[in-house]
Amino acid sequence: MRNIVKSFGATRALKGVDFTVTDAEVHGLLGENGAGKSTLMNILGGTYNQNSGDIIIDGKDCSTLDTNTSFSLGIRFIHQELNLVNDLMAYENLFLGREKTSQYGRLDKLAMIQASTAVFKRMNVDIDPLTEVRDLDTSQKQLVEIARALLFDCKLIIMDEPTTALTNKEISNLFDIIRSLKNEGVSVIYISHKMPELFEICDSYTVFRDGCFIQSGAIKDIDEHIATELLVGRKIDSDEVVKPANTNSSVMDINALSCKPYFRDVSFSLKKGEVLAITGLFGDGRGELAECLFGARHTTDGEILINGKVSKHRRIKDAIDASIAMIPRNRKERSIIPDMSIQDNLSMASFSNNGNSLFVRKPQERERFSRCQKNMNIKSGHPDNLITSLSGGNQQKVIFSRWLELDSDILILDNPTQGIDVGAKFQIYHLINQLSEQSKSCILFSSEFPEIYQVADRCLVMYMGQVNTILSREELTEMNVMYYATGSNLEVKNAINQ
Amino acid sequence: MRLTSDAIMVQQKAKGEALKRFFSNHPYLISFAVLAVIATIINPDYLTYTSLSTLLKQSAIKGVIALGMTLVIISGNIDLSVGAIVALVSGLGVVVFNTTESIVVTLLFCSLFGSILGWINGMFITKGRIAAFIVTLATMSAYRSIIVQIGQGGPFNVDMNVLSAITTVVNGRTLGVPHLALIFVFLAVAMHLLMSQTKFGRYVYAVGSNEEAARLTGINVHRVKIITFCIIGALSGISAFLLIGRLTSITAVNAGIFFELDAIAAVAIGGAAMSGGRGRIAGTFLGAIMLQMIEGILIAAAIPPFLNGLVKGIIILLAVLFQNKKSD
Amino acid sequence: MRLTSDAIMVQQKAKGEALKRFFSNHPYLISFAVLAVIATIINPDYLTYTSLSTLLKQSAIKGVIALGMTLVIISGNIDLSVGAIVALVSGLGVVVFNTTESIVVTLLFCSLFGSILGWINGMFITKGRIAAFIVTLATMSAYRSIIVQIGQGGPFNVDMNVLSAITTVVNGRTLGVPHLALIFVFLAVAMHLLMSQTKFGRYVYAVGSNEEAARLTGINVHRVKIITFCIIGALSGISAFLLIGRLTSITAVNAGIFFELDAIAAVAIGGAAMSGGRGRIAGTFLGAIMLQMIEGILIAAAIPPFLNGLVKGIIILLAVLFQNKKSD
Amino acid sequence: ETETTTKTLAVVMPNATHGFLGESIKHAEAATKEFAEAKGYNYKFLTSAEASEQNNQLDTLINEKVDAIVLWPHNGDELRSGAQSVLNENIPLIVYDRLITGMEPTAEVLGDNIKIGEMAGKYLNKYFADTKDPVNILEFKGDNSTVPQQRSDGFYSTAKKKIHVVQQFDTGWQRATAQDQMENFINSRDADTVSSIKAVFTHDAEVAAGVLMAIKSYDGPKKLNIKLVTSVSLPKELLENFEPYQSDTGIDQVGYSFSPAMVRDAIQKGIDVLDGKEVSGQYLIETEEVDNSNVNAYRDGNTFKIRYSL
Ligand SMILES: Nc1ncnc2c1ncn2[C@@H]1O[C@H](COP(=O)(O)OP(=O)(O)OP(=O)(O)O)[C@@H](O)[C@H]1O
Ligand SMILES: Nc1ncnc2c1ncn2[C@@H]1O[C@H](COP(=O)(O)OP(=O)(O)OP(=O)(O)O)[C@@H](O)[C@H]1O
Ligand SMILES: [Mg+2]
Ligand SMILES: [Mg+2]
Repeated sequence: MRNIVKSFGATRALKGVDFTVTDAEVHGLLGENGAGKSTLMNILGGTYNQNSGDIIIDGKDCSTLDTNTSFSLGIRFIHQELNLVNDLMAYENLFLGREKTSQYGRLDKLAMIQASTAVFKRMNVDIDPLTEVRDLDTSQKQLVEIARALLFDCKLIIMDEPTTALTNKEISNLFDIIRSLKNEGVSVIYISHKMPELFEICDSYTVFRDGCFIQSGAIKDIDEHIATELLVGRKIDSDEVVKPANTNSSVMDINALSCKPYFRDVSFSLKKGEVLAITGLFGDGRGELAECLFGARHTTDGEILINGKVSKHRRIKDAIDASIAMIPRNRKERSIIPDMSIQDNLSMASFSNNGNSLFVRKPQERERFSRCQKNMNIKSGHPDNLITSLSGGNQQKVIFSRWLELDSDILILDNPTQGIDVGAKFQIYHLINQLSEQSKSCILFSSEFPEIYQVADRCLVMYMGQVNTILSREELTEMNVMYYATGSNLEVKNAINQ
Repeated sequence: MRLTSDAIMVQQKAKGEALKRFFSNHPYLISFAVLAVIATIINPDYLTYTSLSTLLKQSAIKGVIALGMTLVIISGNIDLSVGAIVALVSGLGVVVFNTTESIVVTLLFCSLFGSILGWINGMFITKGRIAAFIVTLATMSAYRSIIVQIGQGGPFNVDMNVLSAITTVVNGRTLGVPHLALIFVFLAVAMHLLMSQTKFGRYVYAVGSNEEAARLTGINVHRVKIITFCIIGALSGISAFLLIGRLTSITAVNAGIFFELDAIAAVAIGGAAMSGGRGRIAGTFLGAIMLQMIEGILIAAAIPPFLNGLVKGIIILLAVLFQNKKSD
Repeated sequence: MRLTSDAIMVQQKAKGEALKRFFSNHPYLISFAVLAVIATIINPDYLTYTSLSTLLKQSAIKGVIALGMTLVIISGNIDLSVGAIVALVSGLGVVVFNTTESIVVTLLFCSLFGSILGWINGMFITKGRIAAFIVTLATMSAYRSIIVQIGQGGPFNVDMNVLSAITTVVNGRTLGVPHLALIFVFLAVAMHLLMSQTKFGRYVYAVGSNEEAARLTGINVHRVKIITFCIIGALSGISAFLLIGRLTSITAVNAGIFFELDAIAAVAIGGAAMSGGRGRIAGTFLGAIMLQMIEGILIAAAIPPFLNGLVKGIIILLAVLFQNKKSD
Repeated sequence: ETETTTKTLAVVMPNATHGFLGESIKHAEAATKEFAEAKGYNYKFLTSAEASEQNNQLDTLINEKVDAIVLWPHNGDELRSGAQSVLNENIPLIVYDRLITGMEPTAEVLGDNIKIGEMAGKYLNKYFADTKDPVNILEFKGDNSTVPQQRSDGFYSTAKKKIHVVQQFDTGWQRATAQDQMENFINSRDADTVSSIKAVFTHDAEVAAGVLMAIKSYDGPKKLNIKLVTSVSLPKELLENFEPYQSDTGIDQVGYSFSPAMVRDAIQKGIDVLDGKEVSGQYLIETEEVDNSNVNAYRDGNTFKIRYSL
């Protein structure tokens, strides 16, 4: 791709970038939030057309692509945001637009289901092709998106932040597949803000900054520090964040909370100023636990105590009134209000929960926006523009600010840094520490060990809908987390019992 | 011993699960059963063969349109112009029949002309990017206006000398089954196969459920929508043909009036989501029959005429409420 | 020299941008301008003071409902029962007025009773989890049926001895401005402030744009929806009150008939998205006036009666088409 | 100055939602054009969907200072204030087909709906004079506005006690609705009730056509004993069917004239006003009764000819 330019109205997302991928390589595309990565990939995938510039594929000029020609050229695109049809089954989504038919145009359902089962098996995931996508978990949905790209033979797969909702095990499965694809001569463009992943899987890299090409080369020639500097454009101190000590009085006690069939008998207590990480593998019921703690899902048993008092927690408003805030996972479906402006999206939680005033005060909102923009380094145009004009990472920053503005005592963070670039991530970790210093508590739902390690005081590991163990800061190692998350300790116990 | 009884429990539970799943996939069956029970209590003869075939026959004309409405609603749109399409097509259909005296030509004309009118709707909606509600509201007014102008307010009458040809086809029976019922069942099966066994059916669901995702997989969203409107247009045309046979005289100003509301109600009672993405032809088929059953119940129970609307509204709400509660 | 001309260019470009943004935010202004030009060509006096105030006065009764419909549509729903609410409220409103002889009591009754009817819709939609389309289709039939049954003895007539009290209030003028126009403008401004300046307004947009996200920010989605239905009910009640004053006699079978279609059309022409999340009160306000202008154009251009529907349909489509093309 | 400007006649009608209205509008428009052009007057012809819209039209016409208005109200009284403001502006007003109580327009031209009902009642008395048992009948109403109300009132005022209405139907003036309702009645009521019905009283020819079609096409096991179906308005299609129905199914019909061409008289009065002629008071249009005995004579008569002159 040569000298690509793309503008959205007044914003120039790409200011003439070059980008080259060779055969059988995994090419990492790096850049801050809003650098233009997704935009370039959307052009290659045929979703947008560039304003100017050429695209050359296998030596042929393919400058005007649409989704179908891009597909027939062997390009597969895993979008940054989920694009699945919730009302259709998993296998129907996989084959959407390319159904197999037998004679008379009749759908060959059996063949499609078998092929889907095969793909899932190859990916080593346990998804029934006959479940409706609506009933799948966010991580499963992301796996279905990936499976769709693997279904047919192809030459190039674009993966735009494919792992934001995946657990470590799923990620390593994915990497196995990427390696075998590479051996078959398939190239992969891999976009991620998770540095360790990039260094594990990529052969070469390209860095964008502010819609411009910065540098390209082999991944082995750089390390994480250089990469970070390249994409941010300045030095940042990614030293370990220092944890402040926390007090011992607890703000939240969970007693034998159950939400069948997702999880049962969950008990723990959260101390003032503490960061408690909750982790596990798929199917541990974490997502539902987060919802229950926030009053967004009814529990079947047990109670939640806030500052020693039983909280009703029937509705979300009860939880918010008890000074709990939650940043949900699956930004597109559960956080973004697409028809509203950046500013309104930012202020939404404050509207519904701060003060009794009936009115929206414009100057106050504007002031709130500039404050948050500065704090979180949100790259945006006019605050009255639609939220959908922001890049994925910047949207996430807006959502993060939305909840910080509430100044709650307890924050539930469900995969809060999804899609946020390296520089900003550290900012967020610092922020979480600041909150601890102000005696606020956080519950961090995450499956990224480095992230947990950065901020957590303790780590609760779930297994099959139950608390398996709670690790203290001293016990917190990646090995340990994996050991308990896979339930290995229980297997040993069972073995002894028998 | 323990084990076997446990196994039986599990098996039974699995059966229960399957049954539950079946009903949550086909919630309209519950409403249908409830209505059938009410009808039978009021009139024990209600579900005799004659009544059943009459029921099918009576639901056919609006039911055929409701089949098309199912596609349109699943794809996330709506069509308010079907009643006007019926009026325009049936009015001109009478002229065509009187001129050509041919059933086949008339039927072809009706379905073709209907699908052209539907195509016009589809073009405005997709290429003109106007909401289906407003496009079909406008064409509802426009299509009817055209036929009223042509007929100058008066009726279109099938000529006496060719009348029996069309009435035998439409109102006749074969092996004791009314043709209207046969046609309805045939079209319902055809549409069911279209929606469940073909690529096109899949695309309709996908477009209605998540248009952007459908577009990103390379589905030609505009084409899918236009085709759904052509189909509902053609089915409205067939309905117009049946109406000619049933009434033999078409009053342009009110032929097919409120058909759109009945068709939409049939789809909704049949369990489809009004926001698109979900729905079944089988549900609509029973939905159309249920609406007709309600009419029968109103008459059998001798509800005072001006209260019919109230009772009908309540029955519809209850039927839908009931199926929602069950499918939790 | 170079620099300054560049600076001017930039400034002009920014101005152009701002203007473009303004029009893409307010596309209905374009349709309005087009219609005004057509009307003036056909009748040069059209936009004189009398015509303008007459236009406002004439659009008031349906326009007031359209204001409420804007909220309902922005929140992702629809209300087909407004015409029936007008019939039911205005019929009983006449009885209340004849009994109490008090304007204030009647107005209170109308708005309160209207909002109760709206609340019933809202409860079925939220707590009963039934699509708004089907709930309000059912209550449309039910509400009208009730008043038709009550009104079997003939129309509801305002007693002669109290008649002038209500007609002076509704049909009178203050400083030469018709009261109907004043009331419409007042309510439009109030609803505009509600939607643009209050938190509730933001919730309505949020619920219509992404219900799940709205719920997760702590918004009580059910309450927001129910309130929108109470508001449209209350506004329909006020419309019923105005109708009593304007007609002084209410015929149950066709009072307020098709008001729902006109109200929805006003909202759509006013540029709101039928799928929710987007729309403006100012757009609907002009939309209601535009519909009335179209009626005026039909009269001024002496369109043959049977062709009115065709011309009206075409004008609506063109107006909306035009605004879509411009807002690219 | 008034001498040089041409006068304008405005005709305000409901829009067509029913065959009778459709034909009426056709006649009204043709008559307006014909009469006005003959005299060199301007004219305006307006239709509307409901009463408040019709009021709006009167406002517009007052603004435009037309010289006379012929008004067919949607129902009647709801146009009172609108009509009053027309008179207040000294614009002559001819009201057609509906009564507006509590005001006196320049003139009223009306069909006699009460008389239609009364005559139908008497006809049934006579037709079933020899039958001793209660005579069970069905009533198919138009809707619940004043016109059907008057037709029913008239009917009940003359029909004898033994004439017993088993069930009423609200047809909304729709032929298809009536046909469905009749089929449903036959199917859903028990056999005894169904076979006890001897006659059907309807408010309209299209409604009657639907009822007749349902009877004719019924081929189930229940026995039908319907002998007589009444109707109003006598269009060509119905009259042509008097004889065939008699011979096929043994059903007699009786109908009452209520011609869509009556509206011409109202237009004529409007023109007369512009001409400066004295026009005032109420003009009632005669009702004719037609059954098998005089159907052919009626078809050769004047009313019929004028109706189908366009
Ligand atoms: N539809 C759009 N309308 C207007 N501006 C847009 C649109 N899409 C993207 N942009 C702008 O283009 C720029 C590049 O966005 P892009 O999504 O390519 O960033 P990205 O590198 O993928 O960032 P992230 O890591 O956060 O996903 C951003 O400034 C964004 O605001
Ligand atoms: N709709 C459902 N019906 C029945 N069982 C379900 C349903 N959804 C999930 N489960 C089961 O409940 C358990 C918890 O699953 P859940 O979706 O909560 O995982 P999760 O912790 O959210 O996963 P992740 O952290 O990977 O997102 C699993 O055993 C799963 O199979
Ligand atoms: Mg991106
Ligand atoms: Mg989960």
